[in-house]
Amino acid sequence: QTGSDTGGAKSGETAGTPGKKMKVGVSIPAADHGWTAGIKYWAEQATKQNPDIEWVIQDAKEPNEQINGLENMKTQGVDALVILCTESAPITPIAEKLHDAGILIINVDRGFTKPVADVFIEGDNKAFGRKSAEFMVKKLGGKGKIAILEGIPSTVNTDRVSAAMAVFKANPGIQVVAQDSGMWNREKAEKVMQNMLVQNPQIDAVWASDDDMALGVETALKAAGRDKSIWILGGAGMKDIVKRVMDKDPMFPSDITYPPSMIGFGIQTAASMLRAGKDNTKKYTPRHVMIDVDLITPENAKDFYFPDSIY
Amino acid sequence: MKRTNILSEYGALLALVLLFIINVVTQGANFLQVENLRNMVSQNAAVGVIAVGMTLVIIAGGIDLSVGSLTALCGAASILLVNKFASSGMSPNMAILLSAIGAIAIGTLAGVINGVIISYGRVAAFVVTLGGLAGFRSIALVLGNGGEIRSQVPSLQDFGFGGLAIPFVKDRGGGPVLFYWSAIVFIAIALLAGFVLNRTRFGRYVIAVGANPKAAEYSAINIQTVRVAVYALLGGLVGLASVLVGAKMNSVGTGSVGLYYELDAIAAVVIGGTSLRGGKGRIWGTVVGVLLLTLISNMITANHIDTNWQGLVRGIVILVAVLIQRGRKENE
Amino acid sequence: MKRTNILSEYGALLALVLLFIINVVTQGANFLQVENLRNMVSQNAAVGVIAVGMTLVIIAGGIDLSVGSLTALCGAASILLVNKFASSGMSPNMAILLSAIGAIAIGTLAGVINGVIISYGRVAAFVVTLGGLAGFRSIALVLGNGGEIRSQVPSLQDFGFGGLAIPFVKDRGGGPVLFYWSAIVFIAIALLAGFVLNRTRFGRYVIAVGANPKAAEYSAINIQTVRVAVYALLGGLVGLASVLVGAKMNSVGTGSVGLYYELDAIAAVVIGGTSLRGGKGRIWGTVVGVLLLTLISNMITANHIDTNWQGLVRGIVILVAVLIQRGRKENE
Amino acid sequence: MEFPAVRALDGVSIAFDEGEIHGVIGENGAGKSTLMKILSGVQQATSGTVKLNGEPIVLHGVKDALRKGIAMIHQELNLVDELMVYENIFLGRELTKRGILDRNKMIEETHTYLDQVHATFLPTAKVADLSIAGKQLVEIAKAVSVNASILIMDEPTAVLSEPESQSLFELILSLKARGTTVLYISHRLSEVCMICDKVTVLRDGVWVETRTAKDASPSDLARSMVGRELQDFYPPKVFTAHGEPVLSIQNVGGASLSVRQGEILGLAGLVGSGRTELAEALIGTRPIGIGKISLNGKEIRIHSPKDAMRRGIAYVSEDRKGLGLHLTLSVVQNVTLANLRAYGKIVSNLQKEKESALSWKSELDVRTGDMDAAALNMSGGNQQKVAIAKWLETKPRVLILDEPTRGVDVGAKREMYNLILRLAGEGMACIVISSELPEIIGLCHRVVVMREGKIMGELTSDEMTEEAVMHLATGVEAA
Ligand SMILES: Nc1ncnc2c1ncn2[C@@H]1O[C@H](COP(=O)(O)OP(=O)(O)OP(=O)(O)O)[C@@H](O)[C@H]1O
Ligand SMILES: Nc1ncnc2c1ncn2[C@@H]1O[C@H](COP(=O)(O)OP(=O)(O)OP(=O)(O)O)[C@@H](O)[C@H]1O
Ligand SMILES: [Mg+2]
Ligand SMILES: [Mg+2]
Repeated sequence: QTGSDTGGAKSGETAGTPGKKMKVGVSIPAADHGWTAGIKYWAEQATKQNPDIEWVIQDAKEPNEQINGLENMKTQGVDALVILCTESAPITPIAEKLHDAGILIINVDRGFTKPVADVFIEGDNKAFGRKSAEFMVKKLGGKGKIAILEGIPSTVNTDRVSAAMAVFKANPGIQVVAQDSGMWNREKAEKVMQNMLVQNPQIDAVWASDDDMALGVETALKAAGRDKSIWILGGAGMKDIVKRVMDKDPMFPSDITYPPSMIGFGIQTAASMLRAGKDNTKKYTPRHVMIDVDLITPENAKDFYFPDSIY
Repeated sequence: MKRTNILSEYGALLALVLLFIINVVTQGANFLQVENLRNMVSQNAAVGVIAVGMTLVIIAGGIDLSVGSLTALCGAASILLVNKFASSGMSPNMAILLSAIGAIAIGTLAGVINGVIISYGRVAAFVVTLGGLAGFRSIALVLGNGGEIRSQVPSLQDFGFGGLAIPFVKDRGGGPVLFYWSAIVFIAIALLAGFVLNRTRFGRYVIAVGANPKAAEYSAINIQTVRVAVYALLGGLVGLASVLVGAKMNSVGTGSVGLYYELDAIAAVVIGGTSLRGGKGRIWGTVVGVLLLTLISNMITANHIDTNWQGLVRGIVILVAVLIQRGRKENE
Repeated sequence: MKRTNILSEYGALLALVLLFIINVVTQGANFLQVENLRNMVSQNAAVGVIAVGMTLVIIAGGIDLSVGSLTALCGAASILLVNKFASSGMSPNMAILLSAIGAIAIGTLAGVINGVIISYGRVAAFVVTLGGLAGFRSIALVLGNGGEIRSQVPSLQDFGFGGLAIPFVKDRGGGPVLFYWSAIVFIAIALLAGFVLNRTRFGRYVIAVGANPKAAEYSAINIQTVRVAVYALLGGLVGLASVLVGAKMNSVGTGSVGLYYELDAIAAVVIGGTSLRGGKGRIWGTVVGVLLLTLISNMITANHIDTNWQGLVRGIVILVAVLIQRGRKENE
Repeated sequence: MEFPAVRALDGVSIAFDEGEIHGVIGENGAGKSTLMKILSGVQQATSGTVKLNGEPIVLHGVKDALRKGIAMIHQELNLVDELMVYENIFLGRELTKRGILDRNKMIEETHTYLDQVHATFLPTAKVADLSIAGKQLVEIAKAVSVNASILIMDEPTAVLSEPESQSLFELILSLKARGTTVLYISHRLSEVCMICDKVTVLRDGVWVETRTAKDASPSDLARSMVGRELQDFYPPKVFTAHGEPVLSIQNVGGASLSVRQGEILGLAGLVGSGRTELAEALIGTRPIGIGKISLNGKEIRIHSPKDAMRRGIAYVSEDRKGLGLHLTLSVVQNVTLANLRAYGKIVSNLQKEKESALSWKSELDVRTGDMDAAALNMSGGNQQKVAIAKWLETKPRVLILDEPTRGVDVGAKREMYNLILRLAGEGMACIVISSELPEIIGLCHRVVVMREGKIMGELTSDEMTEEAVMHLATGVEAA
């Protein structure tokens, strides 16, 4: 019986009623590499800016842990949830149930496999792969030897890599001489690159698909004294890399944005929708917002440079 | 020199009760919602089922680090199977049933492989299953080529979130609160395993092999067979667990599902008072261990503990839980 | 019933040689480059240093799952310290030295804590250090606020990639090929540990405690002290390793550094022929184990093995490496 | 039968007749256990055949041997400490009802088996809580419960005291009456003469002779064992005791006693009479409660064997396998372990270790090929010698020997007695815990008898008779 009572008091329907402090859950993947750490950082920033709401931030190493966290948040009586999936499909069913239970669902970056989110703020990993690859092909003038560093085997990685490979395949001049996983980890990337370097006398560029790995690659190049002849394309807009692009560092001619700050936008959206009463705001809030991935160039770099961010 | 007192016997239970009380105090009504208590039992049902099997393996003097990866492998297989069966015009329920059997079979097979290499190959269980940890995950990734495998059978998810309605209780949405099948399976498996361990000949052999293989051998027990059997059993349970996970997620992320299950399962077993030296242990303790782990996560969410600090809290609570049981010399 | 043959003694070495030959065949000249061989030794120097310490802990009948997280913690601390010292106008080298000492001290302290809880608290090492695995990482995350801690002392990285020039050898860039300090530290530590284990009284006690704690106690050995000592030693080595990592990266990602080190280290130890039952083991074997693991990754990169398949390859090679050594009953 | 470096058995052929009690004797390392392990399927012979009722048979493992009706009580205990007595006795052949263990029936039957061996503990007692002797009784009960047609006993009485031994003999005779063939290994030659029909003597793995036991005297057997004349068994007592008590204890667990320099004090009692517990209290592995321990008049507190050793108190445990030795360590390492500091504060001088180990080898006549081989490859008796050497290494002022000659052959026993006497002569105080009365009486200057942890009385050398000791130990007039 207790269940339904307290439930009534906090249920989604009565959300927005003045005086009653609202509760929002933020569910994100655990910070096991730079980008996810950035997610956490921006989540904290954004929640701090909305003190009128009670925030619950929960990270998860794997889907089951995330599902459990979401279930717990429901019993905590949250009015809305901002979810960045560890994996899309596994989280979809629970998200659907929570949505049915009247909780406002904001889905960030990795989309559910069913349209169960009230607002979906999508990051486009395929575009990430495609655009970065296209830039690399262009910069190499359609021909050259490249090395590829993949991330932790996962949907995100698969989307990025396969999209990029498609582009490279379409350009016969481009020759992939080495490909291995750097686990989105600087240290691992450095080791892998070290091996690639001794195994390949000729490499023109490295497609690193993530800025953590890009830095690892750089370390390896420097150590092997080949930092002059090889340039790197990372990804996700880590502040250090953006700075290097801004400073016209030949090693980092460009970078691809995949801003972890998108979680902040999701959080802000949830906050403002709840304040105005979600059922009203739903009418004019777009259900699907696509966050474009941009090519960072020395010209536009300053717009993407946040020195005080941890990422 | 032995000192077996109530604490060393029921310390884990005490820890659970304490944590429960703490939660009641800090969360109040929220925590006592039937729905929340239901979640306590069901949330780690999969890990629970695995932990029960792990208990037998550990009592027999072994260990298995491959269960997490095997969950992903069996899970991937079960989803592929259920899709295949369904697309071949089989009734959804039939397809689910058969795919479940398939997953369990694959798990058992993997367990047998582990067991054979360990007992006949005479290789330390830790390494063999460490190989499995890497290998099984890899096969799963290949099956799902690095990504997730989605079920085309919607009713699979209905099973995942289906169960028996708890009488007189409604959830926030006003719907019935279901006691999930996963929880029921977990409880059933635990009871069964407890029975096997304490009431059957096989259970007795498991203890003997773990406690003193030589004595067991001199007593005409075929220790090899017993060893293989426990790993096979665990493998089968992992297969079962993978079905529970897959149903709940209506899919399997081959790179992510089952990560760290091995650590959670082993932690639950040891928290429950089963000695890693083998030769003694209790199933109910493992169940308590699983519930304890679930309770910790629940508490962390409820009390807005900063994600950075969560690991510390988790670590300390686990430590305290086992420290309460200190005094059992054999842990030395 | 013991059967100690050449294989069980030098199986690991054999496996290493075999894998080496395979690489020579598949990669040819590339593989035999001095630079590449140099990398073999230095790439896992940090894990190597840890594995050497782990060998002692395992011989003493223990195990430590917290080393990976502890690496992150010590690393984070060392970077914070080096920045602090440097900003306080200390000479870079001095700052680096002091921060290294600080990291080692912290590691040792953590090791002592593990050891005390395990030996005096009489809690299974597996759980205690599982707590550490969660706890230390968490503290590291708090220090780095979940992200990366960067060194403001450029010369730190110079140290990370400094070393002794190997005579008569130039790399592709035409520069000298340096034998990195990290590799030198690794080798030095291994030799030292080998000496301690086989020639010193402490080493003998470590073996005795691992082989039969009770008999050791009855032989007037203070087993508690020995236990604490090995964990402290390992902790200190983890601190040292964290400095090597930090120097190479010139930063420490508190969430990512040291992930899975515990598994790599333990795998190396067991591949090297040290029994997880405790009471016997060899340092040189562990070194071989570490090199074997490095060789595997090198091979995987060289032969463009698909990411998804890598785990399987790794698992199988590890398994084969230990299967070669089978036949030692004590693994039962 | 060959082991690396050792030829344990060499062309031995023996015939065992149905329903006979056949003793097998020989020096430590003669190959008795190895032979029996072959007969019970534990080890496979490298050459030769085993015939059962004339049929040549091959034994694939213990299970097979049991099926063929051959059971064995091993020299070393092989019980599952974590399990209860009844569970151990039925291990491998549990009684079940519809697949479910029939606990009550097994306990019930266990009662009868335990009565046969006159054990005082319950079927539901945890084996870990039993004393060594108690465990031995369980082993015997277990072997009997199989009612095999051939029962092999490898030194079953080594850890038993008189009454248990007696009841064991009754048991053996009743088995014989049932037509069971019993192969009986023992170093207590008087027993052998008493209950065996035939005796086979082995020496260095070679068959020496098989003779009827009736017309043999212990000394005859001893002679053919060692291959030379042994003059009288117990060396003449020289009373070397002098001065004030070195060690004296006041009501430690209700027991008070003291021992003087150069004195050999016997500690007699039945199984479980608390002698080992008392000894363990003296080295700090058991709480001494309200008791007091004083060394040379000064009261001391001992918290660990290390304290005890520093104070010059050494204890050679009765539990050779569990507490006495590190079976996986080499003989050398075992000998020096307790006294390692003497070989270097930090770095240990391996050469010096080896030398002193070798000197002990010759001193105690340890029979083993390789001093660097693991101790577990040595025969039981030789292991015992190593365990003692390990403590003599520490040059203790007080030496406590718990069942010191357990499993030691006659020859070696004599040497050990001589050694103990010599050490006493050099001023060492010795406490000898023994369940072998002749040993107590033959060796000790004074004997203290215990029952249920309390001291029942004390006998001087000339008051010592088996009857007197038993009277105190059991509390009943020996009939
Ligand atoms: N596993 C083994 N490896 C190597 N040598 C062994 C092994 N087992 C026994 N031996 C050797 O075989 C010989 C016979 O041993 P066995 O145990 O049969 O002697 P025993 O007659 O039983 O002596 P005891 O009376 O002391 O028990 C001894 O020299 C012993 O060192
Ligand atoms: N009849 C018995 N058989 C076996 N163990 C017993 C018996 N009675 C008591 N015990 C156990 O043995 C303990 C005392 O045995 P202890 O070893 O100290 O006596 P002991 O005189 O040394 O006899 P033992 O010959 O067994 O060494 C008791 O605390 C109890 O646990
Ligand atoms: Mg013998
Ligand atoms: Mg005793």
